Amino acid sequence: MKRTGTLGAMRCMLVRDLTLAVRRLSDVLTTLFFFVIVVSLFPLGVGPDLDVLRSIAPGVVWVAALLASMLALGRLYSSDYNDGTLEQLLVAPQPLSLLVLAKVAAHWLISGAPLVVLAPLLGMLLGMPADALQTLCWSLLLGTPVMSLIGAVGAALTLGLRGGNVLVALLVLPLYIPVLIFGAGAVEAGMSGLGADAHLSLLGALLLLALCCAPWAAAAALRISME
Amino acid sequence: MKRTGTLGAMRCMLVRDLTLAVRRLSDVLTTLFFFVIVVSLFPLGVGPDLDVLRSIAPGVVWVAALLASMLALGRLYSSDYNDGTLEQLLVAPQPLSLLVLAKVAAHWLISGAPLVVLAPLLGMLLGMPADALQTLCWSLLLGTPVMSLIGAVGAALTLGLRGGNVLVALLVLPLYIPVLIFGAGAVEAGMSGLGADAHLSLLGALLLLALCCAPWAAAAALRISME
Amino acid sequence: MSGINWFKYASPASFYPLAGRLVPWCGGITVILSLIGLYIGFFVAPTDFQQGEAYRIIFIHVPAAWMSMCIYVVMAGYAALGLIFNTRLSAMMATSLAPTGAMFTFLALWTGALWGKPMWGAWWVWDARLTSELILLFLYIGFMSLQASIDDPRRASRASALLALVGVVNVPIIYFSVKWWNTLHQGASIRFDAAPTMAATMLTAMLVMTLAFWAYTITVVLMRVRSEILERERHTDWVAETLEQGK
Amino acid sequence: MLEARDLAALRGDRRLFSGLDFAVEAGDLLQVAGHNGSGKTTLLRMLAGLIVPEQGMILWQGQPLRTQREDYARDLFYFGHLPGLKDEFNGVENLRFASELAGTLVTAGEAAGALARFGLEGFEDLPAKVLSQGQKRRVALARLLLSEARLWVLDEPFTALDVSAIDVLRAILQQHLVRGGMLVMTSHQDVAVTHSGRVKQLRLGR
Amino acid sequence: MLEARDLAALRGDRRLFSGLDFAVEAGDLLQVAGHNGSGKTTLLRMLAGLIVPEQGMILWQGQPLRTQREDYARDLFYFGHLPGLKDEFNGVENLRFASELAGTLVTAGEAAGALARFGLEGFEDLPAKVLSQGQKRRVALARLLLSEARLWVLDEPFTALDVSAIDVLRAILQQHLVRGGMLVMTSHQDVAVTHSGRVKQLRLGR
Ligand code: HEM
Ligand SMILES: Nc1ncnc2c1ncn2[C@@H]1O[C@H](COP(=O)(O)OP(=O)(O)OP(=O)(O)O)[C@@H](O)[C@H]1O
Ligand SMILES: Nc1ncnc2c1ncn2[C@@H]1O[C@H](COP(=O)(O)OP(=O)(O)OP(=O)(O)O)[C@@H](O)[C@H]1O
Ligand SMILES: [Mg+2]
Ligand SMILES: [Mg+2]
Repeated sequence: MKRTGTLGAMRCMLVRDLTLAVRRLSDVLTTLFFFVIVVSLFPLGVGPDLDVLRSIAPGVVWVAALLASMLALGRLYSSDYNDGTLEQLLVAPQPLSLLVLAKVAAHWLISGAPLVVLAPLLGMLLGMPADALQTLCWSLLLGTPVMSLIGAVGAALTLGLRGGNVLVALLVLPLYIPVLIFGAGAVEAGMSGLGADAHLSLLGALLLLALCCAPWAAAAALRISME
Repeated sequence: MKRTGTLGAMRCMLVRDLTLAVRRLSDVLTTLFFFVIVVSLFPLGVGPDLDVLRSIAPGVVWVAALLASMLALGRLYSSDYNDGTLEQLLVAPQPLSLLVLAKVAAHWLISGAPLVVLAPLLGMLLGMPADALQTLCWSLLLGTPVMSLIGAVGAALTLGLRGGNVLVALLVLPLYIPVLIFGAGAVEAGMSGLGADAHLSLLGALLLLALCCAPWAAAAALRISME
Repeated sequence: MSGINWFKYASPASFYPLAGRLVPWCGGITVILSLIGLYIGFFVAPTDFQQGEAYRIIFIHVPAAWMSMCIYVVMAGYAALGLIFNTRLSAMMATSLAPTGAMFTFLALWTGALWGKPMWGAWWVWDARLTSELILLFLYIGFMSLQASIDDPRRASRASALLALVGVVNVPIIYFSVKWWNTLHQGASIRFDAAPTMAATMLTAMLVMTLAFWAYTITVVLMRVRSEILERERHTDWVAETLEQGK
Repeated sequence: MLEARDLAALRGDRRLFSGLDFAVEAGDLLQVAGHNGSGKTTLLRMLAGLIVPEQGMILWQGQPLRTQREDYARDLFYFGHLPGLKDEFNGVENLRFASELAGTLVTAGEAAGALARFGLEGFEDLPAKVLSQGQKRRVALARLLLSEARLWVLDEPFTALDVSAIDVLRAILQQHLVRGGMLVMTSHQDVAVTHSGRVKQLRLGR
Repeated sequence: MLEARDLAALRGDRRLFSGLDFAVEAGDLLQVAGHNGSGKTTLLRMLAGLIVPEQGMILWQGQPLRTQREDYARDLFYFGHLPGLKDEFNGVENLRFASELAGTLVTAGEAAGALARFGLEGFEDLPAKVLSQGQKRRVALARLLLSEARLWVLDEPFTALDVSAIDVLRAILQQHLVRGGMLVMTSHQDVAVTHSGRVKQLRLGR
């Protein structure tokens, strides 16, 4: 039997979560379907006027992506918590924050990346022009990992609480708002001829900030929640 | 010790769930806040132009109410399922469908009724005129119970499945769409001077239909899920 | 080491009586300062040539808006102390600050809305500053509901402390929102790098009101922290003794 | 009388048991034994009507279960792996709500009495959430004292109980049998519930 | 060596225990006893570093726990009430992932061997979801065979096991002690783990 180091454990965590996702494929698909359905609810609720739709499209796609990735948060730790694996992670000899980082990476690959891929299609249906679609992709590519990272903290804080999935929404949404503003802002700026670069680089800065702070905060939150 | 009948058990169920809600008050409040937050995300994503906002307001409020009541579904059976109470309900000597009906009633009082009360306020912030606010209230008053009832079936079917809360969205959202169309349609018809009555009476018919079928279907779904 | 031993007051047992002695003083200061501030604001300050009398709402609105942000920072500071040094008192301070902070946030929103109607013709516009202030309210509410939904007080205060720290990023966003986006809302007129642009009496009234709000905050928070201490330390001997004496 | 005729359970590809025949009469204890995974829980859930048998049938008073679900439910007390307590309710509230939903109205005094019998005086006011594993099971088992069901189906009732609680439970089970109740149970712990000789053993597995 | 000095636990208003002092040395078994709700689980979770003690401290090799969390974790095997299995994984996968996250690389063969030792041949390919309560615990306990930790902290390891599994587990625990390992455990079942005489008893509660 061989000892493994931190990197090995992180890799193992990633592989494990991705394998689990493959076994529970319906989970991955449902986040996507949720995204599609929310976007397609809007024409139903707002009416089919394409000009109105085009003008609200960036906002709608972004809000839908935000809600979808928030909903997916419920699955980040809950199964590990319920079956006792999380307790085992806390007593594991690796830095918890790095394990959490690996977990979040897997979670983003499962629930964030598909959104980025699917968003242009939905944007197209709402009548967005081609170059705006590209900006949309970029903004989501930078924005969804930030949301996963922030969400990891919120989900850790509400772990095991009744009504956790609504509470997590309350905690996490206010922190998502800057992401939403810059993200939807980038697309709108692009559509109205102003450059989207300023917004995108702000999003990038948010991503860096979240990468540095969130795993650490999430690990601390997990220790508090499991006490 | 005295025997109780079906009505007694239904009353007991209602009282029990409402008492629980009072103990977990934060649950009730969080559904509400979720509703508020989702509505306030839109101006952020779409931009502050009040004319645009007013025109999409009925759709936005309705979509937000729909999402909030869908999220709340997660709590309908989950705690009873996890702690074994649901198993006990299945072996109880009362018709399961009526117990479920009582449960749904409690759930609506907790998570649907507050939405109805709060919706006019949000509509006002989005610039809706006063009589449209009234129609909004009526449409939600008829629509939210339908959503709770339909949701009870969906939640029962996905009980105990991993990723249940996303799966339930997938099952339930398509069924919510008629409610959304008639609900938001009623408000829009009211705002554009056409009468909202036709839409409202369709909503009423949906409510009756759901009242007759949903408890029975939910009970059957519960028996299947618990096998 | 000479002088006051500050660490002594970091223990709930010695802070409790100290807080008890401070409360009446701070309460008195609150009353006096608000009377002065309101007097200057409503009777001394001149009528604005553009906005008429309605502008006087500024004497509540601006101090309340300032307080809403300051209290959040102070609360996060206490939360950090509690989290890092595991001091019980700091956690209780953070808990007691939250409702007051939320109250001021609400006050700023409400007075702003009242003011917006005559000024912009709408109760509410979705501009960056207003929205970020709304987010601040949500952060306070999130803080309080997280705390309310955890039963174990120790876990509750540690979890919400972490949340408060994460939420601090929002404060600069509120403050700079007027700079970053051009919006309807007025920019900062009091800045550290430029002379104030408003009349001296207005400025005085606003500053006095701010001080009054601070005094109010301290009073209420001390009162709240006292009951918090009693509640969380009820199993200790000194609380039992204090309660005996109080009877 | 509870009867099983030619009962079989299939789980996945695995035939857990088949051709099971037994009858439990008033005053009888049916002790279901077997190694881990031999199908004890599956059998008990079938008897409670939670699983529909693959083959064979279960009769209550000579009638098949599915024709009389509600009457049967009135006579049945089923206790599975989960205690069925609400975290937010204290012991008394938990007992009262659970009993009322199961069809019996119980006063606060009766509930407190039942808890006391299980050694939980002083814990009545604590929400179930803060109770230890064993205390939770005690609260759940206290429902036995408030039940008028004739057939008790208990899946490992002694789990997590300490010695004194096991004694209390054994006495309650004995009393139920003496009064002419029926009892079907499993247990990996070797607890002699009764010496009356009306004990039937059912061994599942190889 | 594991040492506790003046340890106290407070839960709500209730003082579960206080002034607890003990030391566990190589080859020692510390058996924590006490009635339901006396604080055994709480103590074990403290020893695992999951709960920060209200008062007092825990030392490992003479150093306080919090200064050496990761080194201590390498020496610790903690087994709580929950088995920590993924429903979707089969036994071998569960064992391999769990061990690797705990810092030991395990081959499929080794994992299958450990399962076989616990009498689970033929069940290796079943997802944990379909296993019975006892089988799940067997899979989880098989991790003991793959662990190189010196200190084992086990909370009611015998729960839900049938007689043959109890024998296997007892043998494994004995071997661990003979090899100089340390063991802290609770159990309501009366299982004599070792006769070496190096057994310390710790009674919590009145
Ligand atoms: C609900 C609506 C409103 C909200 C949430 C709000 C929020 C705020 C906040 C957070 C500040 C403090 C910012 C700082 O110190 O830089 C502030 C200051 C101020 N607000 Fe508002 N406000 C609202 C409506 C209004 C309206 C309608 C007016 C008048 C047209 C107004 C005029 C001012 C002024 C003059 C200041 C002082 C700026 C300074 O001197 O620094 N506000 N407001
Ligand atoms: N889908 C399936 N495929 C194969 N086997 C299955 C499936 N579902 C359940 N099983 C088997 O059915 C059995 C379940 O038995 P049950 O839970 O009734 O056991 P038990 O006698 O109560 O055991 P224990 O003493 O551990 O509680 C297990 O052996 C399990 O492997
Ligand atoms: N918030 C609280 N208020 C009051 N008492 C509490 C609180 N939280 C926990 N307790 C008490 O702490 C004890 C928990 O003990 P623990 O789970 O460690 O018991 P145990 O010895 O493992 O019992 P068992 O044998 O039943 O597993 C219980 O008596 C419980 O009532
Ligand atoms: Mg079983
Ligand atoms: Mg225990």
